[in-house]
Amino acid sequence: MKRRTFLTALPGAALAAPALRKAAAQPAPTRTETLLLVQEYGPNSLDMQGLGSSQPVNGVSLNCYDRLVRFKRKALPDGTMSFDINGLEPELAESWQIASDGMSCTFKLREDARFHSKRPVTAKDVKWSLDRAVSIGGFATTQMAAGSMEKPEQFVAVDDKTFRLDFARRDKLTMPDMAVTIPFIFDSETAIANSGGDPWAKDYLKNNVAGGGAFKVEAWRPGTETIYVRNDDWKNGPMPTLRRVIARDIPSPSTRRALIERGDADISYGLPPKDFDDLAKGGKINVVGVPIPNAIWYVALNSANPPFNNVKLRQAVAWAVPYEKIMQAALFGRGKPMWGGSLPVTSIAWPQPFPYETNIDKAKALMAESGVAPFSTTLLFDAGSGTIAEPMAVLVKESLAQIGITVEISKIPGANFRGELNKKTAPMVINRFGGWLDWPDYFFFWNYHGRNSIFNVASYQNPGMDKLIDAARFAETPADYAASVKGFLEYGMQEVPMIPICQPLHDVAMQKNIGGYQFWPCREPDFRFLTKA
Amino acid sequence: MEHPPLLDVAELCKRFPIGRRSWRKGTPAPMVHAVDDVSLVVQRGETLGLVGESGCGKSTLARLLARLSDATEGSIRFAGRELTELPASKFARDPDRARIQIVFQDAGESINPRFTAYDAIADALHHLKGFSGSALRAQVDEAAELCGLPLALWERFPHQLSGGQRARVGIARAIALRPELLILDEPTAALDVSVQVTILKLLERLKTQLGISYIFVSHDLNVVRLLCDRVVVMYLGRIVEVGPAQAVFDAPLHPYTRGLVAAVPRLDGVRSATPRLSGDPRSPIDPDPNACRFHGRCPIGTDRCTAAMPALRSFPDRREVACHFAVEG
Amino acid sequence: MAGLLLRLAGSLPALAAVIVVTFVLTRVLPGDAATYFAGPTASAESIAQIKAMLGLDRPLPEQFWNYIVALFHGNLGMSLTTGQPVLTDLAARLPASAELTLCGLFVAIGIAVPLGIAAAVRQGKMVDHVCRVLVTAGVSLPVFFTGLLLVYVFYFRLSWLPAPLGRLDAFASPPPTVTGFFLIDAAIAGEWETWRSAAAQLILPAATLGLFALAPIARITRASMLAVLGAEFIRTARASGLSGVTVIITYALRNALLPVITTLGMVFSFLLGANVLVEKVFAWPGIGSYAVEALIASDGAPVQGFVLTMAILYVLLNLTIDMVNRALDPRARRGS
Amino acid sequence: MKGLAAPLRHARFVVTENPVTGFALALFILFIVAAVFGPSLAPHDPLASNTAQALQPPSGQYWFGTDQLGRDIFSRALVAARLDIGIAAASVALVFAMGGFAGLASGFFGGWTDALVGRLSDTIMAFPLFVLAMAIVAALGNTVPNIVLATAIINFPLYVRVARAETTTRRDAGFVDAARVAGHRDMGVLLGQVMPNIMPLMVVQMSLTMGYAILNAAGLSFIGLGVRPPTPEWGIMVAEGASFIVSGEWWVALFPGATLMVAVFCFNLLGDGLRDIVDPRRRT
Amino acid sequence: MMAAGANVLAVDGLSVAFRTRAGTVAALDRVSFTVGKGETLALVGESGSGKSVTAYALLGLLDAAGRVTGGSASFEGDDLLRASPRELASIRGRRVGMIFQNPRAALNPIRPIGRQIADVLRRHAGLGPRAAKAAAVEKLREVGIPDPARRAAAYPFELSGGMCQRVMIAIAVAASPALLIADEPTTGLDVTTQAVAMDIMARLAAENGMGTILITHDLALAAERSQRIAVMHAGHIVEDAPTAELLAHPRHPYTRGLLAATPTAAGTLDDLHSVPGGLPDLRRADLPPCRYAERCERRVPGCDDPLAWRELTPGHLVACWNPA
Repeated sequence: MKRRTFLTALPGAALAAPALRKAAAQPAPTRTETLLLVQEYGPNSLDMQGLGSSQPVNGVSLNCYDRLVRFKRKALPDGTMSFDINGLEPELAESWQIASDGMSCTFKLREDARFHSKRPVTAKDVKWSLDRAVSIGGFATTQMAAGSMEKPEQFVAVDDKTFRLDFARRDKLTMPDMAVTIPFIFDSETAIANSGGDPWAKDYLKNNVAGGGAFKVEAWRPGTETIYVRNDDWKNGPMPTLRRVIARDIPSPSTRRALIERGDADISYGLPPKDFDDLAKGGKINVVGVPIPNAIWYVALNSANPPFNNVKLRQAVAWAVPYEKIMQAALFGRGKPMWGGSLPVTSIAWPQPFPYETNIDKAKALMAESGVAPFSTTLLFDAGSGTIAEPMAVLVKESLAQIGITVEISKIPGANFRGELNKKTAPMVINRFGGWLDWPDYFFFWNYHGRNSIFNVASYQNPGMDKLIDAARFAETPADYAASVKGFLEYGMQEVPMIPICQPLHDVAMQKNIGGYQFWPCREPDFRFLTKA
Repeated sequence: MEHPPLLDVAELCKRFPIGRRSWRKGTPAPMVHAVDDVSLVVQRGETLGLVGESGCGKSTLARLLARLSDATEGSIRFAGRELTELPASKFARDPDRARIQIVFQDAGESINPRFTAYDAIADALHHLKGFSGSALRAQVDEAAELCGLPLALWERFPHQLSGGQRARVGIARAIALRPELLILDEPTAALDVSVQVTILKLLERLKTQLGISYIFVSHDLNVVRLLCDRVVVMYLGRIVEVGPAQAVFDAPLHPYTRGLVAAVPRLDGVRSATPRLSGDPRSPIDPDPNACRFHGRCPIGTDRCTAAMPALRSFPDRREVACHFAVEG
Repeated sequence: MAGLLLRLAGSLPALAAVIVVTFVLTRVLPGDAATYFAGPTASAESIAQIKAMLGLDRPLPEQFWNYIVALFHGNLGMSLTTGQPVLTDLAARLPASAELTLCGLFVAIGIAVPLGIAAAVRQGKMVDHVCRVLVTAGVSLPVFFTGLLLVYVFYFRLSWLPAPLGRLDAFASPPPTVTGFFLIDAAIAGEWETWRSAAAQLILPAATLGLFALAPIARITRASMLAVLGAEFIRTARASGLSGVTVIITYALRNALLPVITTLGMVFSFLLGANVLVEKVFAWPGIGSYAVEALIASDGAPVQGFVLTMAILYVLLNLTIDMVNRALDPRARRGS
Repeated sequence: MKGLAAPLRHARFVVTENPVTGFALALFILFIVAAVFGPSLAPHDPLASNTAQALQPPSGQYWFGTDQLGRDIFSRALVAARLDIGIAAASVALVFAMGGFAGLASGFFGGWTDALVGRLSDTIMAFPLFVLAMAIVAALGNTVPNIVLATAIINFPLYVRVARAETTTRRDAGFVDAARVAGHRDMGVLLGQVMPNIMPLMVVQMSLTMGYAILNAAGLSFIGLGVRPPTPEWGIMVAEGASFIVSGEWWVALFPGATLMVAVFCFNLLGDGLRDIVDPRRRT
Repeated sequence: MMAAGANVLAVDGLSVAFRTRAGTVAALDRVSFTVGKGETLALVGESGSGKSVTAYALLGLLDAAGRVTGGSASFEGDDLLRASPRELASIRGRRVGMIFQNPRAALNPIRPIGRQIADVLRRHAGLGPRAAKAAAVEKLREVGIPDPARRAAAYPFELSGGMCQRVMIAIAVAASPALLIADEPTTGLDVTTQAVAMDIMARLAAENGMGTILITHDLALAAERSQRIAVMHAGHIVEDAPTAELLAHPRHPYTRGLLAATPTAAGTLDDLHSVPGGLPDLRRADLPPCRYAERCERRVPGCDDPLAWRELTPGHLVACWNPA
């Protein structure tokens, strides 16, 4: 039995790679047309809408599928290409028009858009894909809902090339949400034909790409590598110069560093900050660090339970955190400081520094004021982010000892971490949050709102704050919006259920001959723009 | 008129299974018949010799009689008491344990390497007789003196003792308990001749001095003859001949005994004219119950020997022989 | 043959126990796979949905029963980390682990057996002491540390060997699958470039494993050679004037090999365990790293599948050793 | 008195005859001193961070250099001896008690006791041992007692095997029979006669498995299932330092790794030497 | 009795020392004897007397701690003690055969017995594999193994002890050596088997005119099977005489003691006497010239003089200053 399953199972896993390889009629991609990318781990599925898809699946969505629209690209001060959350440009849609009542948007599809199967892209495919996103459950549905896309009835295929999106409500997030990696367009006929009766063809799409993006998946060996080849018929943007991309999963960060440093890999993702710092200083490698929009490293204090339900105590902790040391020893400068700000709030920019810095005397004084006697507590962090969180935790522990708080550090394996957060009992947690849609109200909604999402790690409850957040989300005028934002920012700074440390940089290291780096909210590499000289 | 015997063994059998029971047909596992239908008596004050070649079952029998293992069938009556009813594991704490003792073949190996000579002798006394302190010391002292063990050796470990000294420790350990029956399993096999004599003389002296009965197991006929009153000759688990030692060796009646005696080298260099026993014993595994075990090696065997197992027959001079063709000689 | 079947039957209880223990262990693993895979923004309903999909909402005995039933259908469940059926993953990754482990074992045997023989033949001499220290040092090296060090020295500093990218360098493609062993498959296909790449990638991890396996093999070889060289039949062979080579190889070594082979079995299963760490360091796409990732992610099915695979391997391994022993030792063949 | 003198003389002979063993013994004493007095001998506070002095190469002030947080690696490696050797010693003691007795009983009584212990051993052996240890620690939580337990469990079959083999060869020894006729019952024979005789070999076994236990605990830490930070522990220190090897701060991983290696090396050599003392012919 | 001058082996002044942890053991001291063509010399002594060491020293089989410190052993024109390892290897098995006690352990347990004999034949008789195989079967027949062709494929564990000893004999005499050394060939065998094995050895020795050194602790066996007996005690040969002469007129006190201690087919326990005392510690630096002196009842002041071997009657040598 062993032998038989062995023989039948293997070709499936390799996705008939050898056959493809042999069949290549064109001259094989040269080394300069081939990109070698090393990352910690690769996709666990090819379907970003599917349940339980991992972070790298976003990359498959980005490169192998198209959306109707994409974010406008804009250069950061240092020249790095990032995106404009407020601007969209065509991808599959060649144009779109918001209705005069502001409650729908009509998209015109490109005439020449084709799927990998050579089928033309139709509005029916678009509807099927978006219906799927709001119906399939899990992260995809949640993300669609964040843009107020909740029901299939909102998606209308007007004719073959015309598609209409009906808004559920006026939500500034709806249009930007069309550009993230969830609402991508499937070749619905291919998907249904292979679905085996499942209305959303989950199994088939998990293992196969049925789209029309700039790249196809040539081979996918989960846990080992993913190989992409260019779709030479792609029409929805400038033709990529890379013809082949090999994305290797290399769990060891030092190996990834070695590979990039020695020129064996073209791009390396996910190195420890120390390595990015070294490589940046070394000068032989390009390191691009983009401050991750709407993201923060923070220490959350459980405000629902003693002892941290005491504001003075929380403030004392905020004054005791060794910000500079953490920045130096844990982050090696790869972040923007979130301390040393001031009250009252004058800007609605987010993230912005909180009005604290390291001052043990102040901390001691506040500790005394709080009336809390010296105590012991536990500080949790995700083992998966241990490279940064662990030194951070050790430094926090050391510092808090000075004001009479004994901290025990608990390193929680990734799988347990969310479970621990869900319990809402952890007294202190080091965590990082990043929101795709870059608005402060979006951040505060997830992290401070009284509906107590998993990300409200501090279990912070404040009806006043909730009101301000809700007001900001659906604010009609910029002035109302700014007032609400300033309001909840001030709450956050005074009450400090979470103490921000820094806004992390999203770092990528690449060889000097690699160009065209593009930063997206999903933070996965976009091979369509990358170039290799 | 004979006294009631000290030990009366009847139809004793010991069979070991080898390998596993076959799970195909439910056939029973093959059995080694180590001791087969052995009956013998030992009178008080008597020394009974047990001779035979390796694998004949004499050591197994010795262990059965010493109550170190349980018989498959048969009875062992010791001083009128049936011992087979009590499993060997229970017998360890029985009051009669002290009355039946054994001296092992390899004296060096039979002393716990972590025990001194004193410990080795005292252990049994302490356990079975409950002696301790100075009383224990006195008892050990007495036993050691009886066996000619000087005080200087008491604190030595077995590997620091010579072969003869170890043998003395082994004997002292057994006789310290004042047993009535002492089983001697090849007590001198590992010793040089020059030492062997002293041990044999020691055993002879102890026997008369303490009134012990011996069962003396040996393959050395010359030694058996020196010490034993009567002798039992075994072949492949069965007794083939019994009789007074001198008579059996001088005029063996069973063809096996004849061959055995003839094969013993003699100091006078005279070689016996009796033909050699060639070949090897048969397998002890599930032997044919209707054939003489010696058949095939026997110089005088006939078809009759494969048809009927010869039983022990009585001959004059309290002799018994298990051979169809044995005649008074 | 019947004997082999009997042995196979004899290992069934252990296999059953392994299944039960693994099941229990994976169920008491803290952490909630459903929460983990529901994604960061999941609502309570979507978590419950995933729980139901994974069957985690059922009572334990029922889960166990379902697991057993699936097992008998050859279904080991789905891996949540790779998103593939566990069986597919294992089938794809087992050859990688096996190739690495076997290479490590061959490296170790190639060094340890001659070393052990030399140490035994020249007992108490220089080579004996060198053997002892070397071998003890080998087993004292934590494999994860050795691996890192070797990579640092031979790849990063000296660049004698290629980057630890897994089984092949980035630009080579795997050969057509026949056995799953790249060295063999590449040779069959005649793709020597691929073969060279696979071999180069194997050197460091195989050396790491080999270094670790050196000690037990060399020790047992030495001890068993010493025992055999002291045996009386060797004295007979010498007294018969047989040549030194005949005495040491034909007479001594063949006898000494019996315990060595038994030890090899233990070492092999030991190495399969050490693989877990080595694969992690060398990005080796084997079942060891697969299991570790799954264990950290509370992903039960791959862990169960991995352990079961290893247990079956272990049983088969012991069977093989039995057979080899039978072939070498007439006593095992004809006795009992 | 006399009983002790001979082994001591023998021991002295082995140590002087074999300089390697003498060397191992000296190392062993060093490690024991580190384990007992480590915290008071450490030149720096092993827990105190000093980010200004982070990642300093070895120097007169920091013999082994400093780590990412500027902690003194020498002090940390020194203090870690207590924890690492402690975990190893505790697990070895535990498995010695469990496995030793199980093997003793199984070898002595045979029959179903043997079958039961054998099956248990088989089951454990059928697991890839390190993964089993990982699973146990992951399931029960990464605390020191659980690491000890896991390490003990995976060593169980080894101890059973040794104890069983030694017992089987002694079960039919003359002195066991002698003890029986001296009135000892099975348990008495087992504990009073057989056990003391297999003790020396078991002690050797303990010394040899100490090294393996240290490696195992360090391996668990390396994977991230070990003791909690910032407690100094060799495996964690290597894991922390691993990412610095490639960037040139080799000392962060090298020194703890080397310390770990030397400790294991020392226990292994010592085990070898002890075996020479216990039984010169059985050196394997 | 054989004609003088037809010696196969003449050992003269053989001394052997062992280096041990506790000091140097003077295991053999000036051992001298001769073995004539076709003659059987019995080396008799108790354990520790140096009989086996003598044999091993002659064939260069001493373990690493042992060293020949003096003497010569002239064997058919070669000095065994000075031969190179290469020469020795070509002498062993071809010109000198050796038989050991405990025959089953002395045979390779995992090699068919026929192959083991064939190995010797291929090495020494220059036979090819096939011829050696056939010759091995023939050798098995010669030592009286029934059905030799089938038994050639058997392994030692499938044969009885007696059979194994016959195989040993076949190996030892395979190359028709001039000298056979039998080291306690019957120890561990049953008397009946022992007699058969000794018969075979005697027959083969007679057929080939082979000299034999029979090493045994059993005086009776020596009495029955040898022409000469050399009695050893603590590394010395104390008495060397034709067998009948030695048994009838033992002159050395130790020989007499040994005889007095040996049980016979007649007589009682009272007739037997043990030899007093034990072997001296051969590691001692102050060993007396006569190593029996300290346990000797016939000790005289002259015993402190250097030991000398005296020929009391022709062919009867004794190392004693006060022989009986």
